[in-house]
Amino acid sequence: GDDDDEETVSSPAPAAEESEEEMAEPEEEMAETEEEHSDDDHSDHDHEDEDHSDHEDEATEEMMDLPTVGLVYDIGGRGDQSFNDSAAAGIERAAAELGIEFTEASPEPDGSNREEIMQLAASEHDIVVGVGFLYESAAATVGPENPGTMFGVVDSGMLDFSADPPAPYADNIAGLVFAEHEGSFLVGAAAALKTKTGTIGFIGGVQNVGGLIERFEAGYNAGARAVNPDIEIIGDYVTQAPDMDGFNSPDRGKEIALAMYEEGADIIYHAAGGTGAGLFQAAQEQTEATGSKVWAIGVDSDQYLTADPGVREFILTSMLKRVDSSIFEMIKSVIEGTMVPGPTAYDLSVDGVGYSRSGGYVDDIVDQLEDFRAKIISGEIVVPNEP
Amino acid sequence: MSQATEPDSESVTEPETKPESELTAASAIELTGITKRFPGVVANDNINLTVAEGEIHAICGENGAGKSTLMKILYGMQPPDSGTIKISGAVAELHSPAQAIELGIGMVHQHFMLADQLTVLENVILGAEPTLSVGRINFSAGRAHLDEVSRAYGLDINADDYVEDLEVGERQRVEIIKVLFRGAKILILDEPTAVLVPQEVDELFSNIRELKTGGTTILFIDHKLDEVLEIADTITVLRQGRTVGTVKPDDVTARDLAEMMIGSELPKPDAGASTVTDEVALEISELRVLGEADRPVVNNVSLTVHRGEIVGVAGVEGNGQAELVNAIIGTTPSDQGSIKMLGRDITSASVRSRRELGLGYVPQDRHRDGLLLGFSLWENGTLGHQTEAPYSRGLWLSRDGMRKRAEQIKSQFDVRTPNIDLSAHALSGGNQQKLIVGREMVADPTVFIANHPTRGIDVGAQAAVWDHIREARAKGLATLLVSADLEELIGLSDTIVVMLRGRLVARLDPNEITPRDLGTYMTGAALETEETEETEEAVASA
Amino acid sequence: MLSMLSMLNKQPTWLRWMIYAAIGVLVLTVVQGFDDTERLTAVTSSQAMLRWAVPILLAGLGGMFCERAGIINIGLEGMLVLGTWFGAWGAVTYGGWAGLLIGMAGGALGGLIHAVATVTFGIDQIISGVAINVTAPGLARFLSSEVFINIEGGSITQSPRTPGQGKFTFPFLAGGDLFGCDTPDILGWFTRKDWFFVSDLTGMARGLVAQLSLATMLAFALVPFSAWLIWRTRFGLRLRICGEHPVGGETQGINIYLYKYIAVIISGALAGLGGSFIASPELSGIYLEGQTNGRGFIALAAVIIGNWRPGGIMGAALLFGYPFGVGLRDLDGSASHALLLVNTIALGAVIAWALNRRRRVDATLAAVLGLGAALWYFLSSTVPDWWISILPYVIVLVVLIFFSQRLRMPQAAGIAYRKGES
Amino acid sequence: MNERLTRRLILAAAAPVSALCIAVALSAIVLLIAGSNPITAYLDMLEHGSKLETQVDILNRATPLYLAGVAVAIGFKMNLFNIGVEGQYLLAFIVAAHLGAQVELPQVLHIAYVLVVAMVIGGAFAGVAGVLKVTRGVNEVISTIMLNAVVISGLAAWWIVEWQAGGEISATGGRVGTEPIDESRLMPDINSWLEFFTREVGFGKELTGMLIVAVVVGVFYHVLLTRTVLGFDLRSSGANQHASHVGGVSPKRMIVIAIVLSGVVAGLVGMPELMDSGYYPSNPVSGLGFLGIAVALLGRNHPAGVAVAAVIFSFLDVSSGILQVTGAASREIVEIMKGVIIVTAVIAYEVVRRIRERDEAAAAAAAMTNPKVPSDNPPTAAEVSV
Ligand SMILES: Nc1ncnc2c1ncn2[C@@H]1O[C@H](COP(=O)(O)OP(=O)(O)OP(=O)(O)O)[C@@H](O)[C@H]1O
Ligand SMILES: Nc1ncnc2c1ncn2[C@@H]1O[C@H](COP(=O)(O)OP(=O)(O)OP(=O)(O)O)[C@@H](O)[C@H]1O
Ligand SMILES: [Mg+2]
Ligand SMILES: [Mg+2]
Repeated sequence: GDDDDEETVSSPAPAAEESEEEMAEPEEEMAETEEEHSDDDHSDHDHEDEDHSDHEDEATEEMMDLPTVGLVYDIGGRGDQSFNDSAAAGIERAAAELGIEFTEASPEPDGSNREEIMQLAASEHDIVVGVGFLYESAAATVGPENPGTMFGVVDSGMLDFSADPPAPYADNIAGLVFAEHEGSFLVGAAAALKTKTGTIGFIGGVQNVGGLIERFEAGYNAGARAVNPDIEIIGDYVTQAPDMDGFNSPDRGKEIALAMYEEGADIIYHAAGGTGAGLFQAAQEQTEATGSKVWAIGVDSDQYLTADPGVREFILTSMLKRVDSSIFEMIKSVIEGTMVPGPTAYDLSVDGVGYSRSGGYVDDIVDQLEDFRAKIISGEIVVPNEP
Repeated sequence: MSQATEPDSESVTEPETKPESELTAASAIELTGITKRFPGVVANDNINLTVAEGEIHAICGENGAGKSTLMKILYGMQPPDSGTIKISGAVAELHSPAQAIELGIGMVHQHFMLADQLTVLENVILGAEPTLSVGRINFSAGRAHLDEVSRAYGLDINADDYVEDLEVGERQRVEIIKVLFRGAKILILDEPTAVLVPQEVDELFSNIRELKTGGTTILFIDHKLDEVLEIADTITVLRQGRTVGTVKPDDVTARDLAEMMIGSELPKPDAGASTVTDEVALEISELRVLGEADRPVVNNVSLTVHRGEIVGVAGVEGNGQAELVNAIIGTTPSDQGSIKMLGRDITSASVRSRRELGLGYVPQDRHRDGLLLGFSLWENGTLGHQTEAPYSRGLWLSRDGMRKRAEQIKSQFDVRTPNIDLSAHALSGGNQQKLIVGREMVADPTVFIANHPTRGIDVGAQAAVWDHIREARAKGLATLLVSADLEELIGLSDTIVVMLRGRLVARLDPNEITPRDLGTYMTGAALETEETEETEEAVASA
Repeated sequence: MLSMLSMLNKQPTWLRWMIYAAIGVLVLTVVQGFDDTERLTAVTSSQAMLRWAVPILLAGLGGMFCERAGIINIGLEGMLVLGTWFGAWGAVTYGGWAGLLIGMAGGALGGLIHAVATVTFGIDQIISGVAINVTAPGLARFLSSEVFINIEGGSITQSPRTPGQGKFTFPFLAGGDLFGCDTPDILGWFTRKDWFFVSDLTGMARGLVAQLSLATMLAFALVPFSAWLIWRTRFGLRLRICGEHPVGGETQGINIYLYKYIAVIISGALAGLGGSFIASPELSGIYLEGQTNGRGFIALAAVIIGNWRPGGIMGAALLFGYPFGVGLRDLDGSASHALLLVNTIALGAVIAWALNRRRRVDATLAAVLGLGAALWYFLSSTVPDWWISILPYVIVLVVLIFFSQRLRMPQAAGIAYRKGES
Repeated sequence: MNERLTRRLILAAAAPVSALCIAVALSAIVLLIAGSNPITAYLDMLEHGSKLETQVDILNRATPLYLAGVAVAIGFKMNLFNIGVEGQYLLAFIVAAHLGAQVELPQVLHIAYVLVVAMVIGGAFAGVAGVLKVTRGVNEVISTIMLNAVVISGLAAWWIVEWQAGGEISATGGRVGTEPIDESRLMPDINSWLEFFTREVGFGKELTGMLIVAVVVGVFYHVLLTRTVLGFDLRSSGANQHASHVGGVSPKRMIVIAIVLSGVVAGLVGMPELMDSGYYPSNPVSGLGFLGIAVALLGRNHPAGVAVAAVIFSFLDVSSGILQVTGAASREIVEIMKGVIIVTAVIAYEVVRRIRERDEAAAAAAAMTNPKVPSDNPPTAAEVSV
């Protein structure tokens, strides 16, 4: 039972591409975790139930019995082959399996109208999911104004730190947070296990955006060092906040990656969004130029499946961040009346993060990786979330 | 490369009814019923003009008579509203200069059409470039042809100089070479003498005669009547867009021509009795101004202007007059020496403080230095005096004061405009100039710098400007008059100084000098013949 | 020293610049020794310099053609964006070379719009350029939503991977093939010797001739070609008159509108080529929204620093590309730290130049800046990341501070021209 | 009314009206191509725009746009192209946020203090470009582009780390930035001003108090330009530097004054965000400086025109939300509409300008041929229409 279970979790294909049979399993699995989860936060539970029934009454006036969902993306919207697309996969799975209806929207390129589109979505829908922590302040404002609507924000705990102790902003706002450092730990370990040169690299998109990308780096470094304390890790960021070009510069990503490969790194992990395309290309070019194979590690979704076919063979693994599952679960919890305000952590233990096995390049080290996984879940290993 | 007229074109000439002209040769140009309207003006009104092959045909008329417009039509730059053009007998539909050039027409424009940052050669060959394969310019062929042309007509020029380094006379030569380079059979010269000194005019005329000998037909625009009488074979006079008549120079006097042009005699500048006082208003001593590459463009100039005096500054353009004026008004810093106004040292004062002290200025280029073309007339009437009453109080503008002053300028200086809210670019050149003179005069200046104050304006406006300067002089205004119009200089000035290569080289009495003599001083010819000591003396006394 | 300089001045221009370049490499060699880095003169550094210079060079050449014809082109950035989109689409659909062509066509479309607005309608050139910059990203996104979304691997923000144009290694110099036979890698041989300076020089030179992408070669070949076109041909002369004195050109029978149109369209096409280069595997390998990163504006600066001359623009593009490329590859910050000392030395040269011309203000300014850089260099062992990011911009700014007054813009640039209104 | 005045009024209205119509029509075509129904889309936009809450959104967005537009316009008035508003406002924003959190003053004083800091920083930083231009001849377009990079990738990137608020906030992701200024010291919203005229504003929308500051800036700009000697100097120097210099106005002084004033206003652009959130986040709303250029151009640098342009842009931005939510059209259409509006407006203004110039020339020429024309006697229709 155990082995089986873990097998499916550690290499799940993205929901959008899953066939019917494959889909069934993770769903069952997720249902379990959700139960555990609800137990943890039992105190808030009753509260939530009341709210939820209110909302259902309203909802029935407008539509049949299922809620409608407004998904508001981060800048750029659907089609980034990463974060936003993962969210899209989640909502589509919810539509397919739960039968909900949804609309999508994305803000202006300068991100100036997040609050407005969230409000609009709220006035049209029963559930609103904001993709990206930048929706935190928008949800904190819009949420209390729309008590009949349930809100979820990806990547933000939705806790008000000005309260003492910090408390959820409102009863109808949930935060979906991920333990990226834990997932990164595993791919870091994989890199350390697979490296031939003893040198690996990390490319972050933008530094100092709320310590977000640093969390990936911290986990990755810890994972690699857990395997080999003397391992050489070259880390670099493309830009520093407030210059957000770092998520959008495959050209710069490639240049940095090439430099790292030349410095002797043979595996590079990126947490840089669209910039990652440059890393994959650099891996291909470097391999072709020198004849010795170098690797890249993807992020967020299983990039072996989303990247261009030409570079797939260089993608060792990807750090999975199951935005899709989290959104699916959040919607499901609303329907079931079990939504929890404040942060819900999607960590290794609930397969909110993980690593992919597509391509089969890490099959030989799965045992070691699973071992680390177990230790992290059990608490034996505590992964740092700051470098 | 050169588009000579068709060899058989002469034979094509149809025997047509030729109105006033008694032709001896086939007509090179025949314009019939040319009409051209601009908003509010009929620039050319049913003009008929016939020019015989190989003659020098002068066109006269006061400013705005429609001369340039007619020539631009002939050159294809502006389409006529109606009328036909025949070149060598064949009807020509001209939509662009390219077509006119193809028919063997060349034109030297009233204003220079030269690119400063290109070489003489590049300017000349443009549009008729001798080329090798794939559009490569054959520069050596071009240079050879240019040299040939310049030698043939005695137009001395260095093909590889940049135009920005040339003097006015040289530029004029480049303009003519440009046309000759293409082997034009018909040459239009629009006021080519405006910027030349008499000696240069002589040289130009000998070139023109030579061209005529070579069989070129020449259309020559000028309103200096003695020049016209000297060079032309036939003269056509335009007035308000209409042909007044066509005459032979031998049959008329300058006075006749003037009457044809304006219906009355041409006004002459005349200063009247001297009003010079002993009070020094402007005192310049040992002034030096540096130009590009730290070259002194004004060198050791000392000059005094008394109240009630008009000091004329003569000089070929580019000899430092502009810089001297700029140094006096304060837009160019002076390197050495001092400038004093009413005893106050203003050498390093700001333009504004000089103006507040009572410095009035009429610039040479009214569009560049005199006006805010897109602004209303009442705002233009304020420019330069905005810190003074009644235009403003402290930091605040007084729109009332501004408008009242503008109305005053309008009526007192006869600025012809329907209202003072019009923008300045709507006015004609002469009215713009009257506005500027008025603006400076109503402020009651103590020192007045008039830089070519009547350039390019019609006789009526010219006479008005002269009157205003004279009136102010009588009231004790000290005036420094810089002009290229030697009649004007001699007529108005109490004293004339001559500037050459940045120095004052002569001080002359206007009552005893002719324009021609003045020209010899301006070109430096007089200095070569005269004794050096004499010159030194003259400078010392200046 | 001075006699050496005057001797230098007697050499032909190309040789003089070669000597300057060698002196530059010597400085880099010496300086990098102190910081224990080899990045400054690495083969890969000169390759990176080229890569990063190309889009700026191309857009800059585009800007030059436009301004030489009297039209200011603030819209270069928008035309670059169009180039990235069309270039990527063309490359994905029809292959690498077609991508360059289609990218050029896309940029030329932007140029055409600019030409219609400024030449035909006489609209303020800045306004038209800004409008193009505002519209181009929206259009690109709109097109993506119509086209890329339906291609596998594409989405509303990005295209699938683009194919490239191939690479070339010079025979003998860098050991490329000649008719299928291997040739000796002469520069490589020197480089491997690790001789002081010589190996650095050959290493940098080798970077310019080994594994050179054909698109890069094309871009640099456009420099002498543009110079030839501008200075030596009938077309060039007529184009220049449009920027210097259009009315004068008109009176000599030149169809000014035609040449202005051609120039602005060429300008767009070159910017479009630059854009497709950004989307080509040399740099990004995909179209990605926002990937031009403001290079169009840098190109505007390059036009000015390059004094509206192709060679100058190339120099400006390299001046920007070098610190940018090196900065990106400088993972530990040591190379950027060393560049501080290079800057100090360069400012020292400026001081010498200024004193020689008795320009005391310039000398003082250079001394202050140089001293600042030197102090920073000696008081620190590494530089912060943000400094690496802005170094190229700072260098451009400093160059402008010293040499702006020597620049000369086409006289009629920016002024609307209307036929027959003289 | 006399004929001439009527014609002038028609001309004045012709440009914006025709531009708007053409832009609407062109956008409809684009919408059709994209497979959307333009009527539905426009109706959605209008219906949405007519709601009070939406109007609050529009004004909130228009406020920084307007400030940016005025900042750019001040430069344009002096013939300066200040592309650096972007860098100026971001720098002013971060410094004002940091210094604002260092002290605790009574609310009104605190607000004033923060605004003054922002204006001083914006002005000083813009002044760098001005000084470089007048002393070293550095083209301000290029220097401000470079200085933008220096701020965005350099100074702000450095200081956001130096001045970062306590770590516990960042640990869960989300809010990171400078130390927040306490809400009691920030500018309050002015919903009550609005509610006085209508009903209560819902959905927690807050009309930014900076709107008042923006209005004050607009009035100040207008009065400065049209009623003061300095304004006359600025405008004349911008229109014709040579003539103005001869008239006693030093172009160099005007360049520095204009660009500093531009920077002072630019410094305020980030203030609506600061007054709302109280801190400088790691990803502040950016790009306002560039949008400001478009807004200034569309508004023809006129204080009221810029306001209209800011509201139009803001309306379009806000509409992008409703179009997506109702599914009437995609967001891209809004960007295309912006471009189309700029181009058509500019062409329309140019055409009208030419007609007006021709009218004026005709009037002047009429006065020439008949000097007895009294000033208030309008030319006949025959003279005017050509
Ligand atoms: N390019 C132009 N566009 C429109 N109108 C023009 C243009 N050039 C001249 N005008 C009009 O022609 C009239 C006279 O202009 P111009 O300066 O050529 O007159 P002018 O003949 O030199 O007059 P004056 O005799 O007063 O010097 C003015 O009313 C002006 O509005
Ligand atoms: N482009 C134009 N637009 C409007 N009016 C014009 C234009 N060009 C000339 N005019 C008008 O046509 C009339 C004739 O002008 P033109 O330039 O032909 O005079 P001109 O005889 O050459 O005068 P000048 O001696 O000053 O050169 C003038 O009144 C002028 O106002
Ligand atoms: Mg005239
Ligand atoms: Mg004329």
